[in-house]
Amino acid sequence: MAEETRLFTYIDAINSAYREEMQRDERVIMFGEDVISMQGSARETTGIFEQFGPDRIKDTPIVEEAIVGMAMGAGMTGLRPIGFLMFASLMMCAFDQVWLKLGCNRQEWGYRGPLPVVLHCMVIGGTGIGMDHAVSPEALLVHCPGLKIVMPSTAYDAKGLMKTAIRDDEPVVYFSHRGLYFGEKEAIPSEEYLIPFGKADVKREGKDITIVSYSAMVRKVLAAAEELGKEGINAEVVDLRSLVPMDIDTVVKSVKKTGRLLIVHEAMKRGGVAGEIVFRFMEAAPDAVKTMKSPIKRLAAKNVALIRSRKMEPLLIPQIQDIVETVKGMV
Amino acid sequence: MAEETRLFTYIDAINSAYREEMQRDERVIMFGEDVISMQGSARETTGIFEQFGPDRIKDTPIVEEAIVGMAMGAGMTGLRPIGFLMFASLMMCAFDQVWLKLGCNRQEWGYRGPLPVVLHCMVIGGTGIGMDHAVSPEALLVHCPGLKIVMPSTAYDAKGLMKTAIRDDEPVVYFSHRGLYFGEKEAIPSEEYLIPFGKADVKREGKDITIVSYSAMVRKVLAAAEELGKEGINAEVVDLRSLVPMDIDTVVKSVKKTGRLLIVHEAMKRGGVAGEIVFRFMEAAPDAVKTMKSPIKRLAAKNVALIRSRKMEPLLIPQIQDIVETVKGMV
Amino acid sequence: MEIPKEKLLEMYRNLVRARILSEKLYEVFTTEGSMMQGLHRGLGEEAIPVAVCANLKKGDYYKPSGVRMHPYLFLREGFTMRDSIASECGRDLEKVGGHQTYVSPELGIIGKSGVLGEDAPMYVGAALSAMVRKSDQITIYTCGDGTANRAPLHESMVVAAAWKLPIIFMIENNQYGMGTSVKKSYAIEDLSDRAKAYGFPGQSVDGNDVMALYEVIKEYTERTRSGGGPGLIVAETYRVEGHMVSDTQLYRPKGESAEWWKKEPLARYQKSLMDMGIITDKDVTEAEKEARAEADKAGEDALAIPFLEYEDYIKSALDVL
Amino acid sequence: MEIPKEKLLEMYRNLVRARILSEKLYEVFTTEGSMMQGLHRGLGEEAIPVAVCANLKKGDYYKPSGVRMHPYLFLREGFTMRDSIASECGRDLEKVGGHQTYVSPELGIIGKSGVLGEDAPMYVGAALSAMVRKSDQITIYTCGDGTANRAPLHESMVVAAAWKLPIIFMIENNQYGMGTSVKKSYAIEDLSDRAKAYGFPGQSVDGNDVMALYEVIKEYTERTRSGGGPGLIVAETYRVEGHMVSDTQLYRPKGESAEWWKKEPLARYQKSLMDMGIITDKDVTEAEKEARAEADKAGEDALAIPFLEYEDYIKSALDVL
Ligand SMILES: Cc1ncc(C[n+]2csc(CCOP(=O)(O)OP(=O)(O)O)c2C)c(N)n1
Ligand SMILES: Cc1ncc(C[n+]2csc(CCOP(=O)(O)OP(=O)(O)O)c2C)c(N)n1
Ligand SMILES: [Mg+2]
Ligand SMILES: [Mg+2]
Repeated sequence: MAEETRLFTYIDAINSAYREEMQRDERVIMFGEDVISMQGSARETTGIFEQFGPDRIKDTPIVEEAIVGMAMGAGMTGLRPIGFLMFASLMMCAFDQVWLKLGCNRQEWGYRGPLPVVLHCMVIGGTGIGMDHAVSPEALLVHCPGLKIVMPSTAYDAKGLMKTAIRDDEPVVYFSHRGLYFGEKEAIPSEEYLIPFGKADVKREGKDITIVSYSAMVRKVLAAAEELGKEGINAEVVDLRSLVPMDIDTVVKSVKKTGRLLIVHEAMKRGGVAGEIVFRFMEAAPDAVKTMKSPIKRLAAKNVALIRSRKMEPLLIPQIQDIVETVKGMV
Repeated sequence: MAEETRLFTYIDAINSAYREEMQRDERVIMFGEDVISMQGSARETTGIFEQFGPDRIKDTPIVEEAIVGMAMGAGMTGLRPIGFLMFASLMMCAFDQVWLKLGCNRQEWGYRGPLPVVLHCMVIGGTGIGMDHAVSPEALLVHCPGLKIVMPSTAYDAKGLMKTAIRDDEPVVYFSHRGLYFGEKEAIPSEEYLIPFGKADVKREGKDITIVSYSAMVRKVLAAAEELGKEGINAEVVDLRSLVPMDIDTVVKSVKKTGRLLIVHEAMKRGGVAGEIVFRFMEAAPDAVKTMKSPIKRLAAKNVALIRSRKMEPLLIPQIQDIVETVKGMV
Repeated sequence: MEIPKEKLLEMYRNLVRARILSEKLYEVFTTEGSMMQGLHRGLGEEAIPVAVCANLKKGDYYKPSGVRMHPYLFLREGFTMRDSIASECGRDLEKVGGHQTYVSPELGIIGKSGVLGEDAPMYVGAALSAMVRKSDQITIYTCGDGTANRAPLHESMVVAAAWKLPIIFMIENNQYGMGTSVKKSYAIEDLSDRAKAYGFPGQSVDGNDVMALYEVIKEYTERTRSGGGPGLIVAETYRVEGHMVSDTQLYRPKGESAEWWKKEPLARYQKSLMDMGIITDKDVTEAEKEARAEADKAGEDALAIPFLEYEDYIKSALDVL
Repeated sequence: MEIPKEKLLEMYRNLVRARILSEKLYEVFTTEGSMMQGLHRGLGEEAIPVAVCANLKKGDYYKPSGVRMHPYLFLREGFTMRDSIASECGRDLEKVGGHQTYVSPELGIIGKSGVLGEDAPMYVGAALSAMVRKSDQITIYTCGDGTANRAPLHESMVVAAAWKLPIIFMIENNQYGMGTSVKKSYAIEDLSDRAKAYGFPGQSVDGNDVMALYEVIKEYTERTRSGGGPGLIVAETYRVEGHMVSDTQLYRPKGESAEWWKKEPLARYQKSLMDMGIITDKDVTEAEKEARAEADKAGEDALAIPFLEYEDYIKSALDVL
């Protein structure tokens, strides 16, 4: 299907990155809960078992700590594992494994060898499933020394960044977003391509305000920008794509042009990534704040838990209209 | 000993808060690894078993997840438990329990009843014990919706804040710092006192720069301030004492006076609490940045894991001299 | 053991009510605007909560198995079918003083975790609390076969055993965790062997046989209540439907589900009671009619409950900033 | 089983070397400027790594018990006493291309976690990797009795059992986890009962008896290497010293330690070998002399190793910003 038309949904794109890389390098293996029996959380792994067989993909029991730890151990002993966690929230059950083992121990031990591990987790805010499933935990990992954090917003980016992640010799946490999985199809090059980490992408050019975002929020920001455009406000939208490493130069360049900065993320406001972005911005351009046309702002989920309610949960996360109004308050 | 002279070390102060509150309210119980057999990590629980007996204090097996989860369950069913984790890093093994259960579930479920749980953990950066033990994870918890976070820097504060924590009907994470445990003794009132959360304390007045910090770093900042004082630079030192709730007003007031802001913490720089502090500051005083005498700065641990080395680890964490130099670069 | 006739009848009525709730939940799920958060129902597994509730005293703590068994809490004193439906639909649930998930320590439920198994240590804490308070409350914590492999279950059993806490762990073995068969996730045949690792008694029982379940649970709860410490009961049953509505169930051998459905608890129990001369056709019709009426009313009442208002939630969630 | 004479002699020499390292570590710890990070030593528990190493092949993965047994890795091919001392003192350790903790996948060690037990899943991953790579490498993961209660051990055993991975879990039961006696943290007498929960073989053995240990480990490693899946060995020993130097040991019954010291492995093994006519007094004196010389040289060499330079660490740690 996807193969013929070269039109890919976000999830097609990830699946195709998986396959290309597993084809290319037989050391790439993957495991997680129901990756065979149910093709992952939402068909991420469709066809992998059929194509690569039981040595290369495995269903685990429900053991998140073991999934992450095994990926680390297999990564140190000659393989290039992809550990799959259905929900990003499940990382909380394996947090020592993710944060202290995968993230810190290599540095703490002084080990210089490769640690080619990808953790792929799905974020799923906005469907009413509640904090236990829907938390978007990237801020916690940005504070970890040795992890790269990737959060794509389009099918094109999703594929190119996943391929880069699998080829990286250091641990990468890759967050896909359920809200993007089955969105509009995108044309994707039929030739192989990779997208490097640490290169933000200007998803829309504008002159009145810079809106920095990543993952599913980029889509909302773009929709808001369209609406604002109709009212003559021209927003520039910077998609960070990877949070570690973070491309602050692109942000600085954009803000120097627009004179305004709004940061938007789905995760809770207090202690969220916006704080790091703004500090990086001020460190990179210490004088810029003095000449800005309006105070820097952030828009993020309310400082409460996402409630398990289809009615309430979406209200807690920034929506297109919130972005529009915040921007209007700034220009 | 302490009782007679009314001179308390930091750890005496915590121990005395424990005892007073356990005396006052028989629903207060505590458990953790070796809290009886070895009196905690470093004598936090001395004498508690002798005074209150086996129903009120219990040694657990090595089961961090269970310690936190049990505290939550006991807290919902009529008791007021203190769960003791030897090292703050051990929270990583119980992270779902701390973050999603204790922090989020109450809100997620809509449960309105009391959840009077104190988690007491020791931070121990700077001794060369490495990231696996010495991580200071407060930034991770500040991003959690339903937890209060307390990090005292003096014996006086340690006692008053612990008593408040034990009487609070919501979950509180209390981080003591090993580097302060056996420091100089302080005179502490013999009458009972409590210190409310969300009230920063100006530990030193000054007019040239505001240095915001908390926990053990406050001591280093004060030492640096003394040194700077000799060179005619007068630093005001704001000790936040609790990070959630955070008293940003005191910070704003101070910065409005000094025109400069430096934030210092022991935890790693990237994604650390400084980002939240600065954003709160800008939200509370949006125009202040324009008139500041120098760009806002942060000083924190290097963006690498603390290495298990008595020689190297201290170099990765801000030292008095680093603070002095950073301030000199700002004024 | 001779089970008193009133107990048998009580369980019968409850099993009918539980089954009819299973059906009702599907109806509600497919009702436009119900806002039900997914449908993972316990069709065919209802005998387990029925037999547990028949052994509980007021104040005991009980958590049914994680994903699909929560609604059957209405079988306990203080709860209603309406609460169950309202909870599944995210409606304002006065039981928790606000909304949503059953939480009511006085009524013996202290919440459930969406991250499966993470609620086990909480229930161990409730058991500890009962012991410290010198109350005779016991705790029954249930999880699925898939969840039973998880870390917090282990640590929970470790402490419960070490401290001889008044808690019974139950595994509802419905043979699958999502698409993964127990045969793949365990190298043991009898899941109650897990108890041997901790040093408390363990036993497997036919989870579709109300009377067998009742007897084992009675034995275990009595021992635990009189200071005998923890136990593990494994109830063997079967998830006759997919994990959730969208589940294509390709992982499942053809016919397996139909084979198991022949052993579903309601028909079997009904037949036993008839053979024993305890109920008649008329009783059956009546029980069903009553339960149906109860469920219909419960559905209507539940969907009439307003959602929590946004501002109320924010306020009540105590936004500390 | 008849243990070949060379094996017996190899283990004897290694046990002497291990014991002398135990002593050396104390010396180094009390040497000004050594910068040793605490002292948790394995005095009296040395038979376990000796018997394990006598059964390992090159390339096998092996992690000795968590807190105190890491230095005895020098018994493996590719490592030296100097490495052990250097590692404990945070010196630049070329084995890991930089400093500090033994990590060298080619030599069969992939690190250890300061958060006890969290390294178990990694070693399961190494076992998985060997299986996927169709290598005959096996893995032996050891932890203490205290650590064995932790969550990651459980999940590790769950997967290892489900996938029949080539890994042997060992519990070094030295009767205490810090100040907490196994009698308080377990409700089972024989810790090898844990294996029953997972469905692989388990066995306890006198951990101060080199020959008994050797035989059990041989049986288990052979089964595992030939595709028999995981196993659990519990080695019963005793922590004769405090958990660390500052430990007041008030939790410990008076005389308990002295009683156990009578059973310490070296004197026992020496006597057995003498009774068997395999060694003489002269062999003993020589083995001790040689080991002492090795340890002294190792100590000097280790402390002569420079610390990693700050800039090198920062650079090598790949500060991504
Ligand atoms: C810790 C965790 N891992 C994975 C999931 C996703 N998940 C939801 S239900 C389920 C299967 C649970 O199986 P089981 O415990 O047997 O319960 P059952 O669905 O059979 O009632 C899984 C894996 C989750 N919610 N929590
Ligand atoms: C997860 C975790 N909990 C607690 C500690 C603190 N701690 C260090 S050693 C120790 C005791 C370990 O006992 P055991 O596993 O029996 O090993 P032994 O010291 O007896 O060799 C504890 C509790 C830790 N390092 N990690
Ligand atoms: Mg199941
Ligand atoms: Mg021990």
